[in-house]
Amino acid sequence: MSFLGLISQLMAIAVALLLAPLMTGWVNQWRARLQNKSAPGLLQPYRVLHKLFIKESVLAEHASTLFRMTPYIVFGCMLLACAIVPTLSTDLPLSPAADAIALVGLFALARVFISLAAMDVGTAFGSLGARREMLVGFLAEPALLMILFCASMISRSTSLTTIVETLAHRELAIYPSFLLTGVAFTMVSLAENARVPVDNPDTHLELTMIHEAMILEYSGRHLALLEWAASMKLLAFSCIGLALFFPWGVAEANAPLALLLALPVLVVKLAVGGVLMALIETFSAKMRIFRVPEFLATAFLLAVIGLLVNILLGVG
Amino acid sequence: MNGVPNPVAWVHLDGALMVVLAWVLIGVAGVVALKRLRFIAIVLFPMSGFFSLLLLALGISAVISGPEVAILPLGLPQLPFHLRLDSLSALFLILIGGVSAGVSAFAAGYFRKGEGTPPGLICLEYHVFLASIVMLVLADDAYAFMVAWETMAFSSFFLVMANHRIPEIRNAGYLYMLVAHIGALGILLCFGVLQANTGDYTFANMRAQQLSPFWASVAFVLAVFGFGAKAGLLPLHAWLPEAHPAAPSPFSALMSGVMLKIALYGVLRVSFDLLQTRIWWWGVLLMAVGLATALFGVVFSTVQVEMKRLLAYSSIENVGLMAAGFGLSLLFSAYGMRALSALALTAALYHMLSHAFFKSLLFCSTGAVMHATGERSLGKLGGLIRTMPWVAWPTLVGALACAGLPPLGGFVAEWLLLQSFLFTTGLPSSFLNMLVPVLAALIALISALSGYTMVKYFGVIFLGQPREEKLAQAHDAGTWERIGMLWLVAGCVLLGLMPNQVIGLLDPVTQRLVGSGLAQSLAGNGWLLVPMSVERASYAPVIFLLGVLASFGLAYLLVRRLYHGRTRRAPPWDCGYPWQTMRMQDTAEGFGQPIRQIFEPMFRMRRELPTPFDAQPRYKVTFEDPLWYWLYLPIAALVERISKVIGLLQQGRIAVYLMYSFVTLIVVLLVVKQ
Amino acid sequence: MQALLFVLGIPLVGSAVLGVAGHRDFARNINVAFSAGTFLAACVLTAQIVADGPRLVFDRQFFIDPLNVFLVTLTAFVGLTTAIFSRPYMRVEQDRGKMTPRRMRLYHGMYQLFSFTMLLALTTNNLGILWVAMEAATLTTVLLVSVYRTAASLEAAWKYFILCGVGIAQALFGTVLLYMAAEKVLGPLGATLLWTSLDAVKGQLDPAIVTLAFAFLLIGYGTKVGFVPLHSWLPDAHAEGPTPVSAVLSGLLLNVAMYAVLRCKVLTDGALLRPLAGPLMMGFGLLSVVVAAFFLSRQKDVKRMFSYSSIEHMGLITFAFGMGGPVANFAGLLHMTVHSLVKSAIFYAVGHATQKAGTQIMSEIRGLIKVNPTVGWGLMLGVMAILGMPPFGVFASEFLILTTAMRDQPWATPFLFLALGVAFASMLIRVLPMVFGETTLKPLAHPPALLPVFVHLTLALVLGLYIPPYLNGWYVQAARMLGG
Amino acid sequence: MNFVPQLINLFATLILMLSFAMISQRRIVSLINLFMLQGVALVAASILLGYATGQADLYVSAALTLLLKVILIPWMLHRVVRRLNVRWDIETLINIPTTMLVGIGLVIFSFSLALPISRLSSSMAGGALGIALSCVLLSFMMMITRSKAVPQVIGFLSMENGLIFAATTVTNGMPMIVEFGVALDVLVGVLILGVFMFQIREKFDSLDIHNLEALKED
Repeated sequence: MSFLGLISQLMAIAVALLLAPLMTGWVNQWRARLQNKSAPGLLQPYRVLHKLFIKESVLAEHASTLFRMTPYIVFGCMLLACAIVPTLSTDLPLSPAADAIALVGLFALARVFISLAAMDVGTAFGSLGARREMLVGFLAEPALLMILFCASMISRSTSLTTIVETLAHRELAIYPSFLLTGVAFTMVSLAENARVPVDNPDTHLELTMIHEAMILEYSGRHLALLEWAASMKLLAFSCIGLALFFPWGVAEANAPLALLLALPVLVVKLAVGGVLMALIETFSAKMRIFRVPEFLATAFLLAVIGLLVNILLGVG
Repeated sequence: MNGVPNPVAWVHLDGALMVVLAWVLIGVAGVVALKRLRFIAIVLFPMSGFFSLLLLALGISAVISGPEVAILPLGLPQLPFHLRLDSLSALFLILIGGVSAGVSAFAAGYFRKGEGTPPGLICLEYHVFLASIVMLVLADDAYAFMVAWETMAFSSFFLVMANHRIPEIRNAGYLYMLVAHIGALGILLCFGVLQANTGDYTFANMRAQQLSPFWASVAFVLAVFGFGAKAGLLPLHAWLPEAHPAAPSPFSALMSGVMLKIALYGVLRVSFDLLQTRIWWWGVLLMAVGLATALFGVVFSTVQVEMKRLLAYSSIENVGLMAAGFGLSLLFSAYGMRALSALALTAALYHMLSHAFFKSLLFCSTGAVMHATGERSLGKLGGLIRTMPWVAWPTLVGALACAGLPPLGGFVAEWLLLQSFLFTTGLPSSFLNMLVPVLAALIALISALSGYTMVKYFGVIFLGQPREEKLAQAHDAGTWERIGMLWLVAGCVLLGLMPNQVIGLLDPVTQRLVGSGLAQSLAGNGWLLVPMSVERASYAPVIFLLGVLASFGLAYLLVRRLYHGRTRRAPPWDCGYPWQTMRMQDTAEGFGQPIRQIFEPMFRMRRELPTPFDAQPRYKVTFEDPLWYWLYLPIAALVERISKVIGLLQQGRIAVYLMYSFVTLIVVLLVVKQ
Repeated sequence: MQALLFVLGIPLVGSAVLGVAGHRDFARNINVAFSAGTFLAACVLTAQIVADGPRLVFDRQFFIDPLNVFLVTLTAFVGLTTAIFSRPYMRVEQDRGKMTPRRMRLYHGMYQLFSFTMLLALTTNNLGILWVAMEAATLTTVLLVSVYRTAASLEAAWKYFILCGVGIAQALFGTVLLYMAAEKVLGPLGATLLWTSLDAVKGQLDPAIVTLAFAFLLIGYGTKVGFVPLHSWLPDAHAEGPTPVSAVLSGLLLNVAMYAVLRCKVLTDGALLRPLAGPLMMGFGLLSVVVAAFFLSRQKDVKRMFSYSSIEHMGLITFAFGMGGPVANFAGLLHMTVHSLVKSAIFYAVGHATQKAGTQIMSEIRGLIKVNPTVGWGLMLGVMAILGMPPFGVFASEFLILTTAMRDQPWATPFLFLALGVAFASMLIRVLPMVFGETTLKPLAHPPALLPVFVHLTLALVLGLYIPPYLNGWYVQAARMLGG
Repeated sequence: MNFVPQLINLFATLILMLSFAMISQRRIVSLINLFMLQGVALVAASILLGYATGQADLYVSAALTLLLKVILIPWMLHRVVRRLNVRWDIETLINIPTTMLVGIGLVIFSFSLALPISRLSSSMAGGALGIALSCVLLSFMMMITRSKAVPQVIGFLSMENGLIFAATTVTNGMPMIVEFGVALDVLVGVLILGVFMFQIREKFDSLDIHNLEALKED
């Protein structure tokens, strides 16, 4: 791996770490605006994290080691995910370590651990949240996998960097499959990031909560890490979406200028994406928990159909 | 294939036979010391574990070295036992040795008083079982194969019946034995086809035969039927969820970890080695059956409320996945696409190895839990991670591997499998081209569901608060049990972290079976697992793990450095809800409920909903395997009816009997008159 | 050729002696002693035959060749073990008052006479004498079956007598026809009923007559083998007699009858150009296997069940010989051997079990393994063996038969598959609760003789894993003699 | 003297007629007598044949038959009937005319079987084979249709007659030793049957076969 590769890799990680809370803040701000609330500041998430880190963390008296490990593991998984998703550049030394399938596996790993941690304390809410999270997961994972496969059918590869390069370099052809997979991806990423209409990120004490129900027992630095991980997950998903559907502007190997240029491009794209997400969250209502499987099954089917369309139209 | 073996290294085969002999002797020793539990536990089982290690070593070195043959002066006079140790058998020796080493060590600590059958007898059956499996893998003629096969069946049958006081266990044993025997008959007929009227039952001769497509297909279908019955493929799976829970846990581990694989070994042996022709629809058939089995198994395992049944159904699922892999490989090789065929085969074999390790690990852990708590129903467990950490943490590893999560063994297999299902474009038939990638979606769904199952399994048993008071003083696993489980854990982790080395072992097998392998594409990639080319797909578990661990560590250190590590213990908050009781946790049934709703058509369900005016309302739901009602019971009823009719022949009237003789005489005379 | 003299003489003398003194206590041991003597003589005879080939003795009236000499040894051996088994068994029966001294005398005398008739039938060269011996065997066993004098045993014996008598009569008619056919070749004064001389000229026998003759012979001796439409006597006779008698009936008598059928088959195959004996035997065999399997599934009486399993196995053997060819014939002979070993072993175990339980109803026999583990395991292993579980010898022959049939007579394999499956299911589901689980039984006054059970099972086991060369020599020669 | 064969055929026909008569006969006592007559005819036939062929052993077998079938067995049967007084009429399972019709069918069938063979017969009375065969079949049918023990036994014995007749006429008699063996078996068999009849009688106090239907598949 080249020196430049190392640089871009480190930059990707740094961007993920720093930009993620900003992204969350941005989305929250927009949503508040669209709902005619007075919006929190853009940097609010940083303040929250800082405050949580300062606070001491209160553990349930019989919480096991697993419970304490989980935040770090989840944080680690998400960081790695952000590191292998081509955000700024496709010249990532880490990316051969994990391709699309491994990326999905990575998310699954994090999910499993957080659900286990939720069950660890043994509260009603925790186990309920864990079950729902797994329910969402077992439908969202294959759907995401299918979406990625759809792209990799085109690029004849499951390695993310290759996918992005081929997609970025192809002459501007219309892939009807991308219409289907795009919709599917949006649905999946809403579900994965615990957003309306599947889950509501900023409510407690709702019988329908999922993500919040799982992290109820966390506090202090553990909570901070989980929140940070969540925002990194959001960032990772947005970057995947951008990489799949708007792969332009991502730097190639040994192109330092492009690398410098890539950052602002990314920020712009993310900003737009965030606004869109806020729009969706505003315009759609949270659905009953029993509807969620149908919602996700639809996403899964859309992705599969997309795959079929790919094959039918003889792509790749 | 079956060229002249090099006389230099015949040591492997002899070594394997020595291990067999040793096991038999250990078994006999067990019978001699029939009731002396301590002796059997502390001396015999560890000894056999040692021999397992020997077998493992032999297998590893035999994979690379060429085939070895030998002839034992046993069996039928025209047909002594032919033995042959080729790469395929060697691979299975590795599997048997590796798993049984751990399980035997675990068993040394496991067996207590009051297992029904005296420990010495169990020891005998256990070791006869192991020995017969090794013989089976080494067998090179139909007779030796069948003898070993049926010996395996009936030693395992007695082990399943070990606790025969309980009627359910007797029924389970009966069902198991019956299905096994029906399958064996199928295999017998399959060999009957393969020997093609030459009266020569050696595999060498069978390889030499050129069967017509019709007979070849008959043989293949019979093989899938016969071996599938043992492997638990649909629709002959019914015995599996009954027999696995019935057996003592170490043996359930062996059944699920080794025996099911041995059945698949039979499929491999017949369809990839003995049959020279390959027809594309064989692959499709195998894939269809496999995936159907896998989906069925995983859906049923999510809704189980009993530890071992849950694991048993999950075994069905994994076997289905392996069968699907074999089917795909068969399909490719029928079209002469060697590289892809090798990829699919490697994936299936890899899954086989890792499943052997993590599933036997999980079964061992259930055994430990049952010993500690006396409970086998998930609804009465919970919170054991605090009282028995030595069981909980290994189980966690096993569960993660079973859920197919990186960086463990299960994921590598799943990854390879998905790769092979993904890159099928270029099959001559466009229909298949479309079909296969969609099947990849099914596989993704299945593995995600197995993740669901594993979270339920581990979470309900080990996490949360104990659902019964007595769980508080559950004792942890003993020394031997720990050793056994740790060995299996090591297996799972190594399979996860060193795929290239393992595939290096698998390469000779795929070379032999489909004439290609992954080794050359792996060469020079160091830690990077690259089935085809780096651009196409790559995966490096070690880097992956290091990445996660590094960020884990960094986060930990930084948080501690920049801020502090203060923690305070307090009662759980739970949204400030004051009256927390253990009953408020989600139950196993509750965990299965969403899946039950989504896949409702797959179950045969009966619900009792309470009316609003019930004094003490109760909600009861029972669900069963529909195949039981669509297949097994009708067959039984049919046999019953026929035998009733035939029974009418014999009503005790001597005049009628004389009439039979008379009519028979007349008929025979008429026949010969022509 | 004194060995033969002893083989036939010892049981004859024995029957005389025991007919007089059979009610004394020492009679049991004398019985064993005579059987042992017979067995020794048989071994000597075998050794001589193996040493220097088949031979004719006593002015060609007796003919010993590999085919019958191995059956002779088998008969003598099972006769011996059964005698050993019947010592404690019959004593218990006597204690329970089911056997009076008179009946004991009858029993012992007839036991020896029965083995004499069987040995005679096996060794004689004269088809007429063969018939006479078979009929005599029927008569002796009729008396043995009815020895309890209960209503059921009388009924069984009556049916046995009438049905087998009628059947055997057909065989006599067939013999007459053969004689007629032979006379035209050998002339009125030729040794026309001697099997060897018939065998020598079988090529020239008139096909029409031989065809008719074989039809009658098959029906006749087939009745005693227990081919299905003719089998009706068999379960009754097996179930109602004393257990040792059941053991020798299904262990030995069926074999002897089968032997007679085989001798006739050889002649017929030689005389006819078209295949007649083969298809007929395959048909009867298959029918027996299938029907017996379905009968098995509705049995309540343990001895009845195992007698049906005898029918099933005889059918399998018949099918094998019907297929013909070296492999199938070999398999048939092997199956005859192991079946008689295993089935008699099972009957020994069952005998003890029924005595413990005081009933033959299976649903009332429970948990043998708890009261008497050895009997329990004996029964369990025996049943496993008879169901064709390796490494017992039954499996070896079933293996050969099925695999050969698969390419030789594919049409038959579905039926065999079905029948074997049904038989397995039906017997296992009955036997498991008898052996395992909680028990209802009480221990016995006299310790059971378990030696025979395990000796037989061990032999069957050995035959499944390793067939000694000289035994194999017999089989191969015999199979060759049976031709294809 | 070429009318000897005709005489033999005459006796053969007599035997056939007698077995038809037995089928149609309802009374046990006269059934026994008919059986005796059949024996007499058999004896006469074999003596004639012996006289014609000049084979001594035919006389011996004739003597055996006389002793057994004409004197001993009928006497025993009469005795049994008297002792157990079962001299009443027999109801048959199938009514007599039907039986006769079936019997005629059987005769035709057995002739059609025997004809191609009997012309090959070396003996002068080869034609008798068909008759012997039909005797066997007729007595077989008689055993089927009679529901009492004694008539069954008589049917069994007359079947034996048919066999002996076949042996005598078709092949000029079997070897002596076989003849003796057969005779011995028949004798012992009858003895045993006699004993059984007494025992059955004392168990079921009737000789009706319907009592012997306990052992069956239910």
